[in-house]
Amino acid sequence: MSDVLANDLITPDAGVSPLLSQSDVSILKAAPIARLSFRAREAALANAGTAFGVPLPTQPLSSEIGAKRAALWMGPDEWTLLAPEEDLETLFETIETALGDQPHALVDISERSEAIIVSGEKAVWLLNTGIFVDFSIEEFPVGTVSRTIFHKSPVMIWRTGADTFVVEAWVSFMDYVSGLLVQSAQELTAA
Amino acid sequence: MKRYSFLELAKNAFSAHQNWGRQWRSPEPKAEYDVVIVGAGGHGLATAYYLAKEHGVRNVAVIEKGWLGGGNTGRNTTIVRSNYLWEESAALYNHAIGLWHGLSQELNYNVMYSARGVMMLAHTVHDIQVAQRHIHANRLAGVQNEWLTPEKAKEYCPPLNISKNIRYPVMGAALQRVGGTARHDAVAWGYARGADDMGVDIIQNCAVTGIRRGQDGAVEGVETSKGFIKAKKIGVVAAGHTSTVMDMAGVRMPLESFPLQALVSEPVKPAFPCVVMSNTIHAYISQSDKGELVIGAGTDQFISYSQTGGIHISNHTIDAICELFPQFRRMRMLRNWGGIVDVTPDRSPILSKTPVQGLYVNCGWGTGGFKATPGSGHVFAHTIAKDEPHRINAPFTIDRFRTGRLIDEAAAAAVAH
Amino acid sequence: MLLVYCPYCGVSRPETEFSCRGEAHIARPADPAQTSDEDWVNFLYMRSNTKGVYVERWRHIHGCGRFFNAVRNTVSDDFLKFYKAGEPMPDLEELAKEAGK
Amino acid sequence: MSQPFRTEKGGRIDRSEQFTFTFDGEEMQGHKGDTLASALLANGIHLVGRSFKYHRPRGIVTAGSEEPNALVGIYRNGDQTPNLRATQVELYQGLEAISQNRFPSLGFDVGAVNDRLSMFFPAGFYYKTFMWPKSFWDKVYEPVIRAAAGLGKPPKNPDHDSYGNLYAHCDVLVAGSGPAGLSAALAAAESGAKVILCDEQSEFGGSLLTEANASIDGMAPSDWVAETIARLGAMDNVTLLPRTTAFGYFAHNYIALAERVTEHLASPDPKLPRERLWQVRAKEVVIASGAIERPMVFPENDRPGILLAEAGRTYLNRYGVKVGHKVVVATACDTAWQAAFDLDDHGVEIAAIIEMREVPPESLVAIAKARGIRVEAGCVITGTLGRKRIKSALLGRLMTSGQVASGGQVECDALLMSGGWTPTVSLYSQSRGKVVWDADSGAYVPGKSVQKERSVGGAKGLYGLQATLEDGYAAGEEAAKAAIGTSKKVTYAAASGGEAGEGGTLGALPHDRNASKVKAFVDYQNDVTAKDVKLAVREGMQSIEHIKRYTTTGMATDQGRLSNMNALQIASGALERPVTDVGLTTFRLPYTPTTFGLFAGVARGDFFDPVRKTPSHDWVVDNGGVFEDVGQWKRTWYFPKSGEDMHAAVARECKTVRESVGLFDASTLGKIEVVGPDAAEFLERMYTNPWKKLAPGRCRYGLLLNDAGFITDDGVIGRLADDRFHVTTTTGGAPSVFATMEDYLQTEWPDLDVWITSTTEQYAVAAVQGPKAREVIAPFIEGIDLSNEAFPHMSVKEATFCGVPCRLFRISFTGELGFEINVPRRHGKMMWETLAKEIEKHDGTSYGTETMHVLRAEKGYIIVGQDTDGTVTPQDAGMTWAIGKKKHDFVGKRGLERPDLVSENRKQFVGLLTKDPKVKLEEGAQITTAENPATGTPAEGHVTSSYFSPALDRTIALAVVKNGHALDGKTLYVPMPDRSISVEVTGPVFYDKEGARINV
Repeated sequence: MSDVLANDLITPDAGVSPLLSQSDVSILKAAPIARLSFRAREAALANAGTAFGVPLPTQPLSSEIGAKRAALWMGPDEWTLLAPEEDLETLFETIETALGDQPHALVDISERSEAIIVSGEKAVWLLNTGIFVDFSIEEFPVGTVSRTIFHKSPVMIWRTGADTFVVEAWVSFMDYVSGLLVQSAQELTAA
Repeated sequence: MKRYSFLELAKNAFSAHQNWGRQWRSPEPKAEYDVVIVGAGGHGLATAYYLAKEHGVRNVAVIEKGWLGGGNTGRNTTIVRSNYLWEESAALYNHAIGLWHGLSQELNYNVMYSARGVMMLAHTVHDIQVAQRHIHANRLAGVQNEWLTPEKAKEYCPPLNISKNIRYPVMGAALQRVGGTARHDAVAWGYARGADDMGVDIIQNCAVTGIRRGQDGAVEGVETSKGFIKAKKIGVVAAGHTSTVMDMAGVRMPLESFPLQALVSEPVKPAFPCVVMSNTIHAYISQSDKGELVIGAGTDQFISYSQTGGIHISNHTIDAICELFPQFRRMRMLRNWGGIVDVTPDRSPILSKTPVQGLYVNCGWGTGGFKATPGSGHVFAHTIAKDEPHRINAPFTIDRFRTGRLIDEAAAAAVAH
Repeated sequence: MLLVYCPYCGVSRPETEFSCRGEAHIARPADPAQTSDEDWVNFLYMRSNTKGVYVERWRHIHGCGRFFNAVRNTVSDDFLKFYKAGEPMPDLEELAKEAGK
Repeated sequence: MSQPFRTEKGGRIDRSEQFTFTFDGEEMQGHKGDTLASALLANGIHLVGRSFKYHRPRGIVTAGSEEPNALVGIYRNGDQTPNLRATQVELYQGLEAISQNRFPSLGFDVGAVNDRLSMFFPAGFYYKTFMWPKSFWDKVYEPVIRAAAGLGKPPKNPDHDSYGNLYAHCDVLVAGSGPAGLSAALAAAESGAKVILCDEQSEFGGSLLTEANASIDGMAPSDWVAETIARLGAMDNVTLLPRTTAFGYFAHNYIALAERVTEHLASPDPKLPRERLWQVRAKEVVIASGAIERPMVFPENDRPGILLAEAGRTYLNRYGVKVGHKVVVATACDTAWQAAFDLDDHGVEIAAIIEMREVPPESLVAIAKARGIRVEAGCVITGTLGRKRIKSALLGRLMTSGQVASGGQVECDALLMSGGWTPTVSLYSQSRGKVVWDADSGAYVPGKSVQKERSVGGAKGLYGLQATLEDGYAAGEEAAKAAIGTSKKVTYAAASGGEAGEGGTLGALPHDRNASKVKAFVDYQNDVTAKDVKLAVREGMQSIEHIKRYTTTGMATDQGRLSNMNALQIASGALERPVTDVGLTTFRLPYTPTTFGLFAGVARGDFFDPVRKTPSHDWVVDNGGVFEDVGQWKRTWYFPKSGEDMHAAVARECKTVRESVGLFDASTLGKIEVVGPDAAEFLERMYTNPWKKLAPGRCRYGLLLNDAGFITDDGVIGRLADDRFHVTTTTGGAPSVFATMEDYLQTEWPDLDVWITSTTEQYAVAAVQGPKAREVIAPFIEGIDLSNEAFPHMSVKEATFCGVPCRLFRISFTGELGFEINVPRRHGKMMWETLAKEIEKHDGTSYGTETMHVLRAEKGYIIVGQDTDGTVTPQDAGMTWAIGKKKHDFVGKRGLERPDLVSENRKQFVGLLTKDPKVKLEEGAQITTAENPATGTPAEGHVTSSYFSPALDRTIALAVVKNGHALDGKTLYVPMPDRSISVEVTGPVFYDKEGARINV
């Protein structure tokens, strides 16, 4: 399901060659996407979900996905809404209109971060070179999304498949994050 | 007390060292003392020593929950320097430096004060501004401190990496040549021996469980695990445990006690000639007489009395050390330990009378109390003996937090731009 | 590295995902203008710094961003309870007793 | 013959593979599977090092990580590692080792003179002397002491190797793979738990690899190990980590492991890390660290050739090496007898078994008798002879009186000793458990579990193969049960042989020698003798911590694992108090010395800390810009044209901005979007300024204090809509301002309907400043009438830049007409390049932070963190205008009313002009009223900013000065080392005081 999503919404950036391409793990830069930060109290959730196209998940660390849409739980009053970048403006308007006077905050954060797709049977191993989260499938099932720390950089991890993760970082941290991942993967090719 | 000397050592050698006397006694507490000092760390023992030596107050007990010198005195990285920013601080720490210089002779105990120089690195334009401000302020205050270019810094400390290609290149350094290191245990032992010789009772393995106050609110003595001990004056010098002890007298303190870690490497032949500190990348390092690299790490983010800390703190310290001294990457950590440091909001100590008559407190030294030991004890003894602060510690009151007259040593490290 | 439970995320994570913000339940006086210097310094700086069971504020700064409170034994560093911001302070003696069992 | 001490057969070494290595330059041979120690012993070499203080010749004592003597330096590929234990260094082809702490050579060491003079160097001698003359300490004594101390030579060159890191979680971590560890791992793994099994040695099996005289399920112990490891290895839920030391046990069951990845390889693939740090969060831990044998403290117990009995057995059975041809076994416990028997099996002559106990077990005596081995019961060793290798041992017969009678001399070339066993409680102790004294075994054993761990087998003082296996199985099941809720009973293996031994001794042994002359070592490496411990007690040291620190016993690189129990017993005797009253020093991490590089990991070079770059970065690099580090950001400092130094570049940049136009990258400034119906109310409470009446489309400078009343940050805030503000912060302050806002919002005012979102990286920001700024941006901006009337100073509006949506601010930090364009970050590069090209047409310039600083200083604008330092109030800064007078409260308002913040004599923000316009003050320089103040004169203030101002063609400075606002026109002094500079106090605004240039 979520693997489908990765192909649907999070797609490799066509113009960019893979950052890492090994038999057991690869890192691809994801294409730009619209990201909206949505903050509100509970009362506004239903309307927001309807306007967005998928309900906003209330289960911590979970995500809801629909056609070209994903809503990621970031906190008890915070969601990141993902959509194709061409939908940004209409989506913004639609949600604002739907909520009317209901208190909320909708902020465009599309460009704040970049995403890479880390996948392959060694993806978990590679992420664990810098992230202390337990990525066993029981503890971190497909669809789980969480902010955390990668070495010295804040990141967001979203598991879209058993061996596929979307890793987001603020743009100025991405060189650090992807650079270290690529470096750490080198030993996998050692004799 | 038999004085120590080469001759004495030789003499004892021929009697197979069978005749050395005790360095201090282990007395049972008397019913009453003129002054009770709570805490037999360096500061507490120095206070007792100077009470006896300079103020003739010899009926003094130093009460220690564990063993003397077993707290931060025996757990710190032994750095001595006085190049603090504010006049008040510089005066206090420089007072200590003055005493450090003759301390071995004063105590007839070699505390191995080694003026190897303390170099504080600057990695950014802002660091340079801060360092220069310190140097100028220190010069006016009569405190030695000088600016070094990266090349000069490397000359002074050859292992230093001054390549422009590291993440935070060294842009220069402030050097205090009179700064250095001393042997921490010897400081506690030297003061203990000196104080004991003048009649001070050092009572170890004796926990203070209460502070008794009379009708008028003034202190009457301390409850301890060895019974009640009467005293009209109580000096609390309990470092990380100050809040706990002061709470017994009903005084709330502006303190938080954090775990502070330090570590040493395995000993190697001389590899490091001075002390280097870097506030920006959080590291400080020196080499002990024994050959161990002595490295100070940071504090954990939460208060704790566990005397342990997280590995991430060591990781961050060692990565900084290895960045500045990449040849030490193959050195190995021999021992890692933690102390409990009591930190005030302005990162300056409190050496003060308290709202309670007869109760005095010496605390809040944070991560840097060792260097002040002689000066701290000296002015605190004055404060207790005269019931008024010495000129030097007069600004270091508790009340400054109410009035806002802080001595903010952390402030100058404020972020820029 | 302590293991901290976030009552909002429902997971335990290492402490570096969090920021510890000191003693809890020290509220900013409701009307600062009417607050004495003594009470203001109590709010600003005076802390229990308890050796033993202590209540402190944590923020899941690299997670959901929420502030919450934790009861911790500052001698063992064991957490006794986590609860959301705004909830009342639990009975510390009771918690200490339970933990001692 | 090569390797004269190699057995004919046996051992786990691969005899088909021979390696050549060098020790102190001498070539020797060993086999695959050897350690450096076993290979040296095979070559008959015992003397491998010199002791710390007396430089006594020392040999290999152990076969494990607790080795105190055999510390060597290893060289490879230009990298040098000091102090490695030869007992842990795995042999590879070409290994290059050198001995340490000797000059000029191991055989002849001038430092050994210390040994002759040792009577002058008792414990703590340096505290008692080297004090006269005073000046000699720094110049003479200390350098000599330092040169004599230390062990190996420090590495000289930057390390070539890399280090890895891995975080892991498991249900059960088993540390140690002897019988207890293996069975625990097996039971836990078969129960379904996720298991990590680690062992510091190259092979799993621990003592089972040494055990030749037992069987498990009918197999040789080593075969059982192989089978068990194969079973574990086939399970998905098991991770096997050989060469991996569990070195740190932290709070909340967080365990650090050090895996040595390449150290044993002759030519490792450079892609591999040398070592890897594993940080494991384990639900349950099984500590199976075993026990180590205790040396006996008898005179001259430190000669090369004297080893622990079990080490002798390990070298024999595991490595196929005989420690000697004629061996004395000295013991106080049963287990060492087996060493004698095993050696005897390999044809080594056992000169005697010297048994301290009057009546050793009959069964052992019978075996010895059958083998024809001489047994001396009720005897101890009272001394040894032989300088660089033991030649003979002196015997002493224990008398009922407690005296010792001479028992003659036994020739030997090696002596194996055993004082009994000490459980390895390091990890347990690190877990903050308190050990308890077990009088029966004379050892400290783990007490109550504090964390989720259990010690098994030897680590808790339980011995005997069958018992240990059973203990391990039970612990493995129990740990699995605790971790995952279920466990499966596994079939226990049945062992025969390997029985637990009785006996043991603690402390110094009695002897008939002159106590004041002989040395019986307690701590080998640090040269601490029984005499030293007694001396410390005599001098009043009562706590074991004092004794340890005074004598340095237990402070060597084995952290007292070998020496602590003997030292404790000696101290206990001297103090005439039971051992339990003397205390025990705490075992601290690391369990064994651990490489710095392992802790530092990948954090080196650009990965030491993230390098944060703005979208203009590449352009700046291409155009020769110079960067400065501001926090993690790289900001452009200045743009030198060819031949320009910083001063010239900045002067040109400043001039150009004032005369035409400049382009500045402001992307790093923090940006926070404050949205919600209560947005204005929230800002009203946070900032000093009033916000409610600010109209959408307008901006205001905001000043942020802490509740103590001091300035902490500032920035321009634009109102985009009734419920939406765009807040900017300083670069360095961005995270803390955001955190502070969240703090107040969530915990003090949770009722407010407002949310904050960081947009720092959402936008790239270009500041276009200067008289021609409007002309520069006009061609690209659509949707805004840029005229002064329609879009005046302090306006904000959404528009497009080259068709890209943007937020345009009309603001100025230079005092010139200025705009700041915020575009979505991805378009930042395009924006920068477009504007850079455009400003060229107007003879403009790009400028960096230095010019920004000069221009703002000319206008008297503060920089928080430079002109303020956390002690400055708005009044001090001359910014009372920024305080909303009618506001009942804001963060900091109450703090500002505190006595000292309203007192006289506060330092206030002013301008300074040097009397000589060419003289530039130094930033940080102190200000006094006296021209030549006496040392110790309090300063009136200090220079916070100082520049050459091209606009004024002179220097200018900003400062904080006591009562400065009242000193306008007065003369003050800035005393410097070589002269005193006189300055005139002015207002802080130097340029365009009426502010006309902004409003054009």
